Amino acid sequence: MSFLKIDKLTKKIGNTEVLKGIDIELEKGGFLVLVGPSGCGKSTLLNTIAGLLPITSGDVIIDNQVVNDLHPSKRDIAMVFQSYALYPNMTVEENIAFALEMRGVSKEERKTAVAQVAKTLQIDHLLDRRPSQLSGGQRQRVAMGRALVRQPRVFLFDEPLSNLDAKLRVEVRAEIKALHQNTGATIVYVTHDQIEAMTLATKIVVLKAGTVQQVGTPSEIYNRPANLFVADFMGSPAMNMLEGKVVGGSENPHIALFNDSVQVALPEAASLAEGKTVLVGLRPEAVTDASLIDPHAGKVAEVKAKITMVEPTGSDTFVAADLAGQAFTGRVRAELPVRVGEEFAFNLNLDKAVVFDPETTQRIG
Amino acid sequence: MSFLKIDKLTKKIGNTEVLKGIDIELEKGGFLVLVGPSGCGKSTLLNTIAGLLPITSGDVIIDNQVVNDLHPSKRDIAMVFQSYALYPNMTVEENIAFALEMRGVSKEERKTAVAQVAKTLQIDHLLDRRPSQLSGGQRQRVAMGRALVRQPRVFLFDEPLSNLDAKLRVEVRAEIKALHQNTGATIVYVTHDQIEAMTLATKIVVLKAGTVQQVGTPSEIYNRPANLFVADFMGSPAMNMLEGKVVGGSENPHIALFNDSVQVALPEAASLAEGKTVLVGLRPEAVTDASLIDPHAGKVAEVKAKITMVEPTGSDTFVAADLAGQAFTGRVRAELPVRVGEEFAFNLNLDKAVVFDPETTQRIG
Amino acid sequence: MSTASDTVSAGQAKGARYVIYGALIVLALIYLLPLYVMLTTSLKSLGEIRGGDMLALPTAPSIDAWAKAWGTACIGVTCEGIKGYFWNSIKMVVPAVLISTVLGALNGYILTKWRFPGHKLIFGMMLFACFIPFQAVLIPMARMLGIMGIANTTTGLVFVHVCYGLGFTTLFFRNYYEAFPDELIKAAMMDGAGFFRIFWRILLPTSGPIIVVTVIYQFTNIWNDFLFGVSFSSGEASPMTVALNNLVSSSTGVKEYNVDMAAAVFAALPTLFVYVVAGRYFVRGLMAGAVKG
Amino acid sequence: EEQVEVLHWWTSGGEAAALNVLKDNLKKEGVDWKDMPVAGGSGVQAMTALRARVTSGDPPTAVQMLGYDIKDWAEMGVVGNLDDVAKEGNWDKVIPAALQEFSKYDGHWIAAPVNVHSTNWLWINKAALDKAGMEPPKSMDELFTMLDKFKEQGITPLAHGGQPWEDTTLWEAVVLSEGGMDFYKKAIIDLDTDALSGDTMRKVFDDMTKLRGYFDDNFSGRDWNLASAMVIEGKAGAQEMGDWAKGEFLRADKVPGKDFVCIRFPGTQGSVLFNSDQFVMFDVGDDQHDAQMKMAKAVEDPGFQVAFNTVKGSVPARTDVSDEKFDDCGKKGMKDLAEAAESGKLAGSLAHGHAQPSSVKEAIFDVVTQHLNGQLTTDEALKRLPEAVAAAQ
Amino acid sequence: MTNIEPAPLVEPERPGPAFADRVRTLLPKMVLAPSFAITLIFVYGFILWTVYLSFTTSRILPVYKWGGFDAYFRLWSQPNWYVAMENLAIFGILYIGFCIAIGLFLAILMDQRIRAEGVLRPIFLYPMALSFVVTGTAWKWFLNPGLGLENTVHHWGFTNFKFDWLVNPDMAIYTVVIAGVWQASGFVMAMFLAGLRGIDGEIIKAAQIDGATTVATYRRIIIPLLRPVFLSAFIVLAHMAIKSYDLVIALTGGGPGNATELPSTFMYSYTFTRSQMAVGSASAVMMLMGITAIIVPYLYSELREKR
Ligand SMILES: Nc1ncnc2c1ncn2[C@@H]1O[C@H](COP(=O)(O)OP(=O)(O)OP(=O)(O)O)[C@@H](O)[C@H]1O
Ligand SMILES: Nc1ncnc2c1ncn2[C@@H]1O[C@H](COP(=O)(O)OP(=O)(O)OP(=O)(O)O)[C@@H](O)[C@H]1O
Ligand SMILES: [Mg+2]
Ligand SMILES: [Mg+2]
Repeated sequence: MSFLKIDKLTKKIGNTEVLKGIDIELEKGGFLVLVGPSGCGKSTLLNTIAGLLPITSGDVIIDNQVVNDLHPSKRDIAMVFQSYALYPNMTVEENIAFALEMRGVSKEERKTAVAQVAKTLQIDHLLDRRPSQLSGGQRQRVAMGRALVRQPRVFLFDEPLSNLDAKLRVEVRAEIKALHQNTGATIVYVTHDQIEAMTLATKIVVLKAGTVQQVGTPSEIYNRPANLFVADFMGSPAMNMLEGKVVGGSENPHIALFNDSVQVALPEAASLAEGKTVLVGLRPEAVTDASLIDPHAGKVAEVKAKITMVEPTGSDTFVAADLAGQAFTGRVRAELPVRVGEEFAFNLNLDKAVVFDPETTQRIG
Repeated sequence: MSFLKIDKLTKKIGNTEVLKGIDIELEKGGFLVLVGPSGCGKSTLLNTIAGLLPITSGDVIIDNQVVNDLHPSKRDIAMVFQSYALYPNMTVEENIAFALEMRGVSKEERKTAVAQVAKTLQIDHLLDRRPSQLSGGQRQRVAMGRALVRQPRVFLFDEPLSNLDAKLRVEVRAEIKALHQNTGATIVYVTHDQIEAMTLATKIVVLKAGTVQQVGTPSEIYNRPANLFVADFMGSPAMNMLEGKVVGGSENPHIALFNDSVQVALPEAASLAEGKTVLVGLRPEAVTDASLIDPHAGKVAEVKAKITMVEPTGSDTFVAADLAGQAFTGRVRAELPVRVGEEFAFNLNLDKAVVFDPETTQRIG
Repeated sequence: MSTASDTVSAGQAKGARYVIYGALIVLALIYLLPLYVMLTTSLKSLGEIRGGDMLALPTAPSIDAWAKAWGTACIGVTCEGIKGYFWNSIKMVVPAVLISTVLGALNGYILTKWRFPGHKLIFGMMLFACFIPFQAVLIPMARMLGIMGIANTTTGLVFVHVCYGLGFTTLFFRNYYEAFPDELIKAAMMDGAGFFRIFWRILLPTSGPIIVVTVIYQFTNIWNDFLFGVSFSSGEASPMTVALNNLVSSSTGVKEYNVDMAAAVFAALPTLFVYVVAGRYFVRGLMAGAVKG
Repeated sequence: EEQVEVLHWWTSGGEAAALNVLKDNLKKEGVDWKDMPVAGGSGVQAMTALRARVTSGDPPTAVQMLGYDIKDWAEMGVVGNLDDVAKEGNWDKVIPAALQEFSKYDGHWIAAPVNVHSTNWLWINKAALDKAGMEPPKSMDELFTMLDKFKEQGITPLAHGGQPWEDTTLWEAVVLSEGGMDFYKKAIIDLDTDALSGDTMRKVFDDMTKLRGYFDDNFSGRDWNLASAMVIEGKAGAQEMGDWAKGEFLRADKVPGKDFVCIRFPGTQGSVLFNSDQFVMFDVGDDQHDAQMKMAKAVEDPGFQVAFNTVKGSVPARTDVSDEKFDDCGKKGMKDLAEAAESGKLAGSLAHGHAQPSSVKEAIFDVVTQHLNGQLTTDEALKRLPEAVAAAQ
Repeated sequence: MTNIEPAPLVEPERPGPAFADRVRTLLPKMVLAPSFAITLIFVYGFILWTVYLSFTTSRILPVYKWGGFDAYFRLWSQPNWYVAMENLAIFGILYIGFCIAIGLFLAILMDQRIRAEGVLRPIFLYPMALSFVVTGTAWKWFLNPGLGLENTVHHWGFTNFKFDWLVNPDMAIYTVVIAGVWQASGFVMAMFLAGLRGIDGEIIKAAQIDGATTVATYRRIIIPLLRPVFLSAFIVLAHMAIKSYDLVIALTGGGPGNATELPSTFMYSYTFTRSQMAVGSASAVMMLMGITAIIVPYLYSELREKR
């Protein structure tokens, strides 16, 4: 049974509907990641869960209790803000202890609780400093400590890593993951970083303009995006979208790519009219060289295409190519000597192909 | 012959030496990327090249002309700032035309020039807006337009993409790359994003605390980092550093990893004392599963290790493991069913191993 | 399930808001009292003023006092009201505010964007000038004005106000420009703009809020100044405040309170106007840096 | 085009009207009048403005001034010389010696006196007096009796404006009443320490305390003309004030002897404390000298003297002016002045700067005012008075 | 990519800074110079001049005859000076205290998303716009027992009501405080309002989630965050308190007696009406020293912290 339930939630700010009927459920101990482009309403949703913004209609239910009218402080929720929102006038210790103090916890108990949390987060040597004397990563940990010390029912994180540099981000991400695994906390987490979403979540919700696009596990979202928006939004470089046509009549119905030089099977349980144009999605890592193609892949096609751009990242090389008027990007082994203008034989892992209806933008099958 | 030459450049701000004798050369049409941790002096170096900061000693030479004392506007250099530094009170068109106006270019000519640049950058429909009405990516393009319109001898970019979100970053990166390829411009570019550095540069300079750590092509920097700092700094997740020992006497001198269960060849032209401890660097993508190992690799070792953490990113899965007290991270195929606690057989591509002396931190051989 | 006491009930929130509005309205009325007294008194007849309740509304409001204050009240041997002095003040305030604002803006610009060793000391010294009691500089200032040949002229008054307004205007602009990104200056420099062009084309157009604060501050201070006005001007060239003083504190004769009050309201009109119209920008401008003051 | 610039604080309607006579007279002679009024606090602001003008090297042509201020300014060497005009107009003869004391410096005429005020007057509401069934009081005791009777009538017995100079105007009248002219001279002109702290002075301060009991509660800071208005309207019984108060009564269409009574302050008949407004001529350039002389001459013109002083309530500065245009109080004033000058019972008023330089004057103001306001006890005041005077010298 | 080319035969040319460039570097200083010169002469020159004057025997006009410390001895033997200083202490503390308290209170109320903010703001601000030459008379009436508040309340029927501070030597200084607070508290409100608007909204949200009540949020988080505004307000008010002159003159003229004398009125009267210019200058020097003691540490810390 779900621990956090958001039921037909709508939120108007002024005259614009920022959230348009959101339905989400999260089991106890789950890690829900909200992703979506800037301005889609992620922070607004988090704020309504926390009670910082009143909701227009619908319900927020925590542990079977409708909390719509409950004051934020009474919801037993902790929140970590993008800017960390540390109290600049207090030391780290006071920052962490503040919530306990407001709840009337005695001084000694506070001290013990803070000490324990600080130890977990390895910030015990910083307790006397003020936020301004901390580095970005340290601030982030203090903000987390402030949430942790309360042992709340639900944690909310609003893009906690976006202010950190790449190296630190990897570290802190691992810390958050460990926190979740060790404490079994229920977490709602906002980010627009795909890697963060994929590595942390047990469940991902993709939002766009105040509506839910897809709810699913990271692998569902990544491998079976519900629509073109989700497909395009998750993954960098983005999923290739190849135009195909349904051909083959009733004997051999399939999707023809690149003038039928590649044949993709029709999705199961889908009946598509002959001649219909569809979009076939293939991630760059499914468009690769012979040595990297999944040996267990059921259906692999080889196409030769002219390379238009090469982007070596060190660990891999992204290769953009053009075939039959369609541009796509593949990911090939970094060691391969690829050059712009050459022909290259791409191996396509067609097992991974997903098919979309360009009219409805929905996935087919 | 070098087009831009920085010769024994030092720069003191107050009493601290921010740049400590920088020597860099860049040929005409080259794309130099400066990387380094925050505060290492990247922006300072860029500013001295632009003439925005006076230099303490040394020379900046552009096209055989010492420009040390030349006013910024006379150096024929354009700069794109991290914050874009668009003039908030001017429209996009005025922003782009400003430099031309200052140079006394007539109104019609300005209009033509701006129109052309705007078209290239696909911002022609935005010309009447003010910067505050633009999205991040659009601002970035305007900033670039402002630099482009002048057709300067050298472009300087100071972390131009760091304010953009992941999706947009990929796009604009490609645009900058195209700009470089199409115009043959000479570019100096600051970033702390590894991917950006790797994909854009013809030459990378790694800075640390005002000194140059390594100068080289992207692949040199990535594959043959000059020292531990460079090795650790470039690449995410970072290069694994495995502790090894020089063993085998004079008959079979090699480096023993994981209690000699893996043997790494001594670097050429290096004579190492028997028993010396060294660090063997292996990038995560060289620590992988059997299906992904480079079939052309000369020397591959297999080790079994217990998985301590799994991070699926969708396109790959990073697996942290522990063997003989040494932690390392491998990158395996996303489809593989790996679980924390299990044993996994990692394939190590030892061709890719680089060896460092832990005392000097320099690469050996 | 939630208990009633746990919720922020709509009723409670509303109650709190009533209290807030109530407190604000009561305070606003208190703050308005002096203005109210001035206005109502100016509309009353002398008899009503002497006999009655200060706070009562006028029984038969009349604007005779206003007409008299503006056009026919005697100040010294001339009986032409305060209208001439009103323009005197305008003639003094406008240039003084303009010059001190422009200089302050330039100083702030230099002290933040063209720093040189010792800029802090110079700024500190200019700032300290804000705190000097004006009575202490009257005599030497008179001498200097005499030497410069602008004693007893509007030019002289403008000069004096510029001198002692510089500290404040510099402070306001410095704090504002402090937060202005250096990159913009650098970008403009690379684009080939010089010192003045950067100021004129880049900084000034974005200085709206702080210009408002500075102009309001300077305008009120200069308009309301009495000490410099009475010392460095004379007769029919006097600013409004001096004329008002001559009207209000004349030593003998029946005190025409309604005329005095009407004149006082006239004297207050421009500053009131400025505050009411630009009040919103005032807070915004303060936010933009002047608060650090 | 000749022009005089005149700094003065006669800004109220009546005074300005009187000055207009002078302005018009000068106009006839082809001299323009540039007005520089600075109202307030009996010339405090005006003196500040004057300092600024003089230091800037651009003094006004003529400045309204009182008593010792004239000497102080003369000492600075910034005033002009009127000897020629004075000789022509025979000023040495027609202007009383007591005034010449201030109009001349180092034997040269520097100022043209406009008027002579005397300060030891008491103004009584006739109706209240009649109701009390009394003759005007002749001594302090009678004064207190009268005030007691007023109190019974339910009016404010003594109207008073609580500004330092008003307090001291009252105080100096009491000094003169209690000690006579000799004591006044000893204490206030010679600043004799014994006189300033002796028994007579104690009596003076006791009287002040007593008088204060007859004020209403709101006297503090009140302008003198508002106090006069109280007497005029019958809200108060009497007021001690200089002869300029008469102007207020006249302007309210009150008739001397019928609606109000003017007497010398009880116990001071025969003595006169005077002050005199004078136009001090400053050392201006030669190009303005001629206009300046014309103005000096115009000030001493008998016609102007009558016109001005009948309005102002004071008496002419020249002794050779007929009193026929003056009312009863004016006539009495002129007579008293002449007598006092004769008998040597004419002395400068302290409160109006004709007895001491402003530093001493203000020092005495401090003590008198603080005592009247209850900040000092009589004992303290007696101790403080000589100290303050000494410190100010 | 590197083409192999012969090394350049000519040394790169090294132009010295051109004349135009030198002008360019000097230009900012040249523009600042007039302002700085004005400050030097008309502020610091005059301060020195005042200091010098305090060591002379000047009375009605400046004279340059050396008088030693005589003026200072006279100054410190004036009971008035002590009254002035005591009054400044009372006035200063109450004025600053109440202005800040009321200003902050108003700002907090105004910050509760008040609908009528646009109407209320100028009401609280307008007193700052009016000179006491203008409002002095109204205030004098208002506080005068015979005409003002007391009288009005009597009219309402409460004949026992007494409010005679203006004419009561012990209380008069407090009326000066009232009028002063009325004038300046709106300005302080604007400063605090600006400060409040500048606080990061997320911090307040964080406090709410941490369970802080509205009162606790203000007491523990917001008000401590306004510390710089407090400091600015203090400095602005302190200098206004020290400079206050119009206020006293318009309201009480320093009376009753000398009960509301302040150093500024003291200085003015000794310099201009009592013809003791040296003593007046000495008091000005003392005032300047007082101001220096407050301002210089502030300036020092302000300018050192920031770059
Ligand atoms: N106070 C407000 N008034 C009006 N519109 C608002 C307000 N707050 C938010 N919005 C609008 O609501 C929408 C959702 O905003 P929200 O902050 O939730 O976006 P977000 O998904 O968190 O974006 P980001 O990734 O940039 O943080 C935006 O379009 C925004 O413009
Ligand atoms: N005006 C200054 N005064 C003193 N130190 C300065 C100044 N400007 C820069 N520094 C110091 O110089 C060093 C280099 O700064 P710089 O801005 O060049 O770093 P960076 O490499 O660009 O860092 P980032 O990646 O954060 O932009 C830093 O340690 C910084 O503290
Ligand atoms: Mg957000
Ligand atoms: Mg930088």
